[in-house]
Amino acid sequence: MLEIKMYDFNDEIAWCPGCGNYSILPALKEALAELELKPHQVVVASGIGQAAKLPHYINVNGFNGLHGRAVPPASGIKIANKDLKVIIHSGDGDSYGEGGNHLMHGIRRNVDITHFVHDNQIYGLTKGQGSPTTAQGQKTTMQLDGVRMETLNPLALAVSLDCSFVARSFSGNRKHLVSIMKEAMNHKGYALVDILQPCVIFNQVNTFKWYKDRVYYLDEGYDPTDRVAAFQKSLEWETSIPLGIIYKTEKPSYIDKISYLAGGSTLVDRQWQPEDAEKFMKDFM
Amino acid sequence: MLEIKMYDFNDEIAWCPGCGNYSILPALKEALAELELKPHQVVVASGIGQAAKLPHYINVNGFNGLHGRAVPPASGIKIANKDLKVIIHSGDGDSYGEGGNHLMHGIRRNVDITHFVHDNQIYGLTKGQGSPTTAQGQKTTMQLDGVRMETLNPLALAVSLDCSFVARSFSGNRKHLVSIMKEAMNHKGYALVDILQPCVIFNQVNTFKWYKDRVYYLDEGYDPTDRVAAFQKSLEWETSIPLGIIYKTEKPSYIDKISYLAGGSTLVDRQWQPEDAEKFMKDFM
Amino acid sequence: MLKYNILIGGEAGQGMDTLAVLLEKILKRQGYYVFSNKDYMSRIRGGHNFIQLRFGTETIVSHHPVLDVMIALDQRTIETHIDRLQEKGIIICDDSLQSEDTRVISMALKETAKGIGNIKVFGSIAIGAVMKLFGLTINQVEEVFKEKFDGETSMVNIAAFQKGYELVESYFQIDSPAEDNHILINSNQAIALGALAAGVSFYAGYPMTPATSIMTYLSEKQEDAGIVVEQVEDEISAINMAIGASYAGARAMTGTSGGGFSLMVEALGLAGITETPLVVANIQRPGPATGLPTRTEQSDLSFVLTASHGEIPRMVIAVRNPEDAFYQTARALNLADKYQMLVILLGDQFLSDAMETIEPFDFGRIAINRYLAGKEVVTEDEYIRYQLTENGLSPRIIPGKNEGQIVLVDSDEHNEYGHITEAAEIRSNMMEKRMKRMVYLKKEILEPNYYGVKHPEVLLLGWGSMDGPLKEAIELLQKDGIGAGALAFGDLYPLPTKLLDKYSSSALKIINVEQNYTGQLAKLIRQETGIVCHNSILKYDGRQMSGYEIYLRLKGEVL
Amino acid sequence: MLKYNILIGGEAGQGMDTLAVLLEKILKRQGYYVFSNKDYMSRIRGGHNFIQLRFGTETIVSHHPVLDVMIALDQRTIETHIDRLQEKGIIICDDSLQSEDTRVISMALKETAKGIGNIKVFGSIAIGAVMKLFGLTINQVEEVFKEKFDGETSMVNIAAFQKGYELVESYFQIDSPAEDNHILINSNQAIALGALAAGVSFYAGYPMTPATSIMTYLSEKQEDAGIVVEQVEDEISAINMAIGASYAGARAMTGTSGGGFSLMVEALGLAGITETPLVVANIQRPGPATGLPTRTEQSDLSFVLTASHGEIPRMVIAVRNPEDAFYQTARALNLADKYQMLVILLGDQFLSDAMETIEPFDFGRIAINRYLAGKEVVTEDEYIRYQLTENGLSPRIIPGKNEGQIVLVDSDEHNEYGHITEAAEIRSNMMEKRMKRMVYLKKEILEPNYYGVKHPEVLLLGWGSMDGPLKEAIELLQKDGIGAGALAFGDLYPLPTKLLDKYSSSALKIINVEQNYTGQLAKLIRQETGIVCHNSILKYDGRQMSGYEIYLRLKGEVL
Ligand SMILES: Cc1ncc(C[n+]2csc(CCOP(=O)(O)OP(=O)(O)O)c2C)c(N)n1
Ligand SMILES: Cc1ncc(C[n+]2csc(CCOP(=O)(O)OP(=O)(O)O)c2C)c(N)n1
Ligand code: SF4
Ligand code: SF4
Ligand SMILES: [Mg+2]
Ligand SMILES: [Mg+2]
Repeated sequence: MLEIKMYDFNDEIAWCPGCGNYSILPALKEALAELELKPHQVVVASGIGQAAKLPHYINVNGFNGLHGRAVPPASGIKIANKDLKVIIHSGDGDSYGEGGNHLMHGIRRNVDITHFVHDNQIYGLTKGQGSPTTAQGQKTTMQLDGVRMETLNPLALAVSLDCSFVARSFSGNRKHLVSIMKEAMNHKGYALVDILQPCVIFNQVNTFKWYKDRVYYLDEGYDPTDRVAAFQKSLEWETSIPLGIIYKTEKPSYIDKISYLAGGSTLVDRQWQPEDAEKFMKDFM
Repeated sequence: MLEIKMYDFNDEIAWCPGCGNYSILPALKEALAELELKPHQVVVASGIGQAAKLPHYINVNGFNGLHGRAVPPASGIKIANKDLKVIIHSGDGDSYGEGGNHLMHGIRRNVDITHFVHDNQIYGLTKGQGSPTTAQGQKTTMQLDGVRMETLNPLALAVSLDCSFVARSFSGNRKHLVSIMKEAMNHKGYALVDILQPCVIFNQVNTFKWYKDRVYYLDEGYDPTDRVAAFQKSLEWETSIPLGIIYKTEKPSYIDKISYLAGGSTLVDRQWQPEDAEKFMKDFM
Repeated sequence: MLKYNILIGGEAGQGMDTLAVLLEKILKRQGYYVFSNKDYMSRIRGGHNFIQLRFGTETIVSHHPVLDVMIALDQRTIETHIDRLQEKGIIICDDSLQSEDTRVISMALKETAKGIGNIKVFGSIAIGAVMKLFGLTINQVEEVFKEKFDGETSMVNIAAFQKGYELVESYFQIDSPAEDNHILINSNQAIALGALAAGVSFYAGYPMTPATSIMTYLSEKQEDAGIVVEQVEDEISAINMAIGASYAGARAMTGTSGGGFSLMVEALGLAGITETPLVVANIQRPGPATGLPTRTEQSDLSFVLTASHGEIPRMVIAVRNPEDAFYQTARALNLADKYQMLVILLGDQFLSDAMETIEPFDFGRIAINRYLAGKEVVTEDEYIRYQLTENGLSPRIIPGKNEGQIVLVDSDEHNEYGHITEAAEIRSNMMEKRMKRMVYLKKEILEPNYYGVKHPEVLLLGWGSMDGPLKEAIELLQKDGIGAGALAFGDLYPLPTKLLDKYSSSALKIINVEQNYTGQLAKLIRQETGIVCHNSILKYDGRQMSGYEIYLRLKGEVL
Repeated sequence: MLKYNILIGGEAGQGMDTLAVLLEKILKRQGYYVFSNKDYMSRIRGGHNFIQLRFGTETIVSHHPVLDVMIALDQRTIETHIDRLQEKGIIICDDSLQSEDTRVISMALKETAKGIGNIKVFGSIAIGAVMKLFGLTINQVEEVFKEKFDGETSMVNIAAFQKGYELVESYFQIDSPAEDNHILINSNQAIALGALAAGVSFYAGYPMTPATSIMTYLSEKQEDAGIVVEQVEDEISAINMAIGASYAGARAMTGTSGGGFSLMVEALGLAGITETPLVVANIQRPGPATGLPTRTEQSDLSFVLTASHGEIPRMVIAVRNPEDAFYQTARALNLADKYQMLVILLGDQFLSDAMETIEPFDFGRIAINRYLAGKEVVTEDEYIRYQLTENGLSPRIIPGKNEGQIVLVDSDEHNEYGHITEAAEIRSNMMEKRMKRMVYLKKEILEPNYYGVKHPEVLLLGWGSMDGPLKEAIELLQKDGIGAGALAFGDLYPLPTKLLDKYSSSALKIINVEQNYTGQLAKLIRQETGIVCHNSILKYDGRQMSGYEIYLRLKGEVL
């Protein structure tokens, strides 16, 4: 295990006091330290939002991109340099709303990246509008009479896409969070982890207590490899919310499917001279 | 039943001879005629692709928009004028690829529109690249060594989003197709119908025969209201492909949730004078 | 006339917004003219935010750097702004804060608040003190508090106010105002109200600072107005949904800031080729990319002039202040319908948060003109959506209303019926049909505002939110005896050139004053007229230039 | 020199493409210069498509309207093009087609093909006939057929060819060519090959005509070159993925056509603010919106000059022909790395399908310069991604290579370390840092090609694919004794102005020749230099002007 303070960064943190994000950040550091991943070996990619500010608060490589667009650059980074450990930290709005299409196809692409969603069921940074995971009917700063859209179930969605690793954790249980983070990062392929994260300012419904009262932990008895059972499990909510690995499946990752990449050097280290392309000119002779 | 020739339009059809699209067009006309929907009462919206040319071949209102963007205008049309019957005809690339985010959230919005996807498992118009539904490993004009992306299962996706009506039909069985089309159009809420449609030029794998050999029809015994069972059913493919209504659920549509719209006039017919807004000025007094 | 300038500063979450709303509303109700602007960070708690509030007995159109009073809710406020406090200014703060400055009136705000029964009301004590410093009456105070807070809360706050009022002596001089017959509003609210007045019945959008407040306001009113406001999954959906609704016959609109506008670019072309009326508001903030989300800039002008591949007719209008915002929004909606085309409204963060006292809007001046085809088109014949006509405009009907007639629109090039075509001649005809609007629009465009002397030697050129600051700068220059004038453009494309020709001919120096790096108005003017600006006053740090700042920079850098 | 012009026309799916590929390859291998272009509809079967193929013994840089030979695979081909057939021209078609025209050589193509054993080979009979008409040898014929088809298929086709060759008599005169030492290539292929030569190792894209062929070619080579080509879900993903790969250190690129480019607009700003090297190819087609998917236009210039909200440095280069496309692509990639910025390459459908015989590429002229920081940066200190330096460029390292050093980039405004900042001064510094590149780029830009007399009275201005046609037009004008010249721009932004200043000073008439409606180059030149074009030759029907057409229109409309 590496020293945790290796990941510390002294930038002022712009999250609100009491925000669930404060528990996710040290969990990540702990997980990285336990996995002995050094700062230069890790890239955290994010979009825009409160959660997406995380790359600024940890001493690893960071790519803080556009709102909703964390998955494509993360995929590009991993494809370019498969030796990097690529992680996404972003919000529910960023990941499931603006970025929905990239999530969907990112899962299908199965690049080996770990996607942590700080799911506060609200748009935090823009001051409290409904996000895809805000409960239908919940009143927000924009949806004054309640959200009309049906609530998105991100785990069910991921299972339907046969996402190779699908889990849920809670910012309120560091130990669980660290262990899920480690499992997710160790898993080969696209891993989606939805992290319940109270927003103390804009979501007065899904509070720490609300989550605390409802979450329970999946135990050994649960088989995360059965896709249909996983789908059924993913539908639980409202009164009892399962935490843990909902679904897991082993299959070749994107890079595994490209033999010369899997077996060879990274794209970044590829040796190539202009003259190496000369052979292709024969197509035009 | 209205006369079918009411829907005929004499524009030259630009589809290839033998294309599955030729069976879908008359099925739609038949379904509309049986539902006694007159041309001016119907709007067909589409994106861009071979399938998306359909609005040009039928005498109803048509909105042939941008690639991947059929769902938003269709939703806008229905919200503006709830008296119109709004239908989408578009391709698998258009609906599931470029348009994936709109499909996902369109389903959550549950506006009362019927979305027919001409699923030829390929990009037809742009000459044969892999689409989200092209089988993993299949060779295409772009993926010369086979598609690397995992195959999208649109029905599983829709079920995971609790889409209010999810069905599959086949261009090769007119009767089935007409009856599913009618049920889908009669259903209140977002209805997604994936229609298997052979592309005789660019998809040499999923041919008419390939489909014909595999499809079977869901019968009375199947209960489409059980979501988990529907999910399981949606996973069947490869050797046997179920046709029919996979999933169905009754719930308020988007417009139902807006009482003054559900109970009142359409937005298009709203009576309003500038002076009616004067009362809002008091907020600034 | 005396104008005073109050700054309220502290961390996000300390309630400055509420204090400012209370204070500016009371002042406004008492009959004063008010102008306030906001400077805030992209975070919800902590950091440093402030509001500047100017008031006086005549119209105020710009903020001002020199402060008379500062309400400091934290130490950082004092440190950050003390240099701007005038010699005889006053700082009001809690006695827990530290300062040696003699201008500080350190009060036991929090202790006193606790005594009153709620520590949260300490700000109201400060407001009470400020009102007293200016020797203002307590007229309207109760009313405003009661409107803002529920019963009990309002009572405690009023008590706190009174306490503050008692704790200090009056200090500044101010004329008594005329009676209040104004509204106090910012430009985003005015855009929203303009849209409501002009009959917008569908608005689709995605939250993005500083455009969100347009949507929030409309959303609040949706039931009351019988309209639908839809928050969608992304900006691409927003614009396409609005286009769909507009095609169907609703008056539809969307709005966003630069990043969202970038995502809407493809669909601008869709509105163009389908000839669907559409108004898109782009409330600018500093780019590129995410940039500075809560700050101001005017850097999307060059972009929106040609945004979208291919060529479409478009009109670009910048709003200049809340009054302009209201009437221009209504006008934009009518022009979009009249010419079946895209109209882009440009605002910016400064305007979106700047509150100004202005004349109440005259709703009688607004007309809702839809220009839909009347019954002459409703025949038994087929309807021809893109019929070629003299002026390029085809009679427009909406789908579903006329039995036997259908409306077909297409993003591909099409023939008169809306069917895909690849014929060269039809293509050329259709391009000409669409682009002809640019000629007709030349007759619609409004000349810029002009401030200054008849034959200016120094001519300032600006647009949008530079209007107020330019006006104030010209007044200051004139006091110095400089023969200056300023043109503040609202309509930008097509570019109105009459006043520009007129005033530029006498000017020895033409200077563009813009809140961007590349001098985008100057580029546009050069492209359209060949007139070259000799100097530029540009700013791109996310903070709006005030009239006074323009004046100082002009004298320092140019004159 | 004699040049001949052959048209092959028919329905989509009738195999014109294959015929053209065979014929042009044979001619090229025999040593002729070839220039062919495609005119096709956005459909897979049916409709009307054609290919025009010019050949001769000297360089050919434009297509030409007057036809010498037509191979008509259907009736519509004859009807559509017969007016363009020269008096002594020849039409070759199956005897099932109808025409009274004396120039028709009606042959039993299909019957004969059936006789040979496969009706599909009827086109090869036609090719044989055409070769004979020109008195060409059958040199290279077998080789080319064998490369194109598998064993047996090639034999039947060769037999068919021979049959056709026997069936007619030679008719036209043609010089014998020099030995073949050329390549035959279009500009999209050249862009792809340029990218390969310059070391692109990651390309992300989404299919869109006419850009798809760049990606298809790269995709074909991916294993051989050890690169990754990824077809993504949409264009937004394409550009963001490329930016991610570039940040990580791969040389990355993306390409699309106008509609896809519109979707990429937001991310252009991301490349700008993160200072990530990026080359984006926009292969233009007629807009707006879906427009005319398979046709040509140059209507995205104005758009790409300012695409994206806010302000970023950018370079815009139009490719002019396949040779230019190859070298400019490599140059664009190096410049993107050198200045850590965005370079936009503009192509168009005409170029993407026009095959031209050119000198083989000199791979020795290509260098791969990545400008990554060397070990001077690799210290034990923290790495400072956005270190402020004299020239605005910060030493760039890539993530993962140096223990103890991390690379942080941000789409928000940031400080030198890449951390979000809202500080006014840092913001201004960062804007200046980024925009400074525009000054340095002025030293990099290449002047336009110039064709014509030393002191032109008539100066034509064009860009990109107008290069060849302009060159040919100037030759024609000079034959008429008109003192004409033409500047064909490749680099467009920053705009090179030396030759423009030089030649425009003597010119009595300056005329922009563009494939768009609004005269986008003329606008840019006006904006940047104040030089005003007196006339315009514009075309926007989706069909490329040939040199001859420019010549005719100039004489008809302008001179
Ligand atoms: C294209 C674009 N649209 C909108 C925004 C404004 N925006 C920034 S963050 C955000 C929502 C963030 O919500 P979420 O991802 O849930 O993050 P949270 O703040 O809740 O952690 C929005 C709408 C933007 N930056 N860019
Ligand atoms: C923004 C944009 N990107 C790409 C394209 C090119 N394009 C047109 S249709 C199409 C794919 C169509 O596939 P699908 O939806 O499956 O329809 P099909 O032709 O198979 O019926 C693509 C990629 C486009 N028109 N616009
Ligand atoms: S607004 Fe909510 S999510 Fe954002 S930092 Fe504050 S508490 Fe956390
Ligand atoms: S390419 Fe395929 S899908 Fe398109 S029209 Fe032809 S057969 Fe049908
Ligand atoms: Mg959130
Ligand atoms: Mg398809």
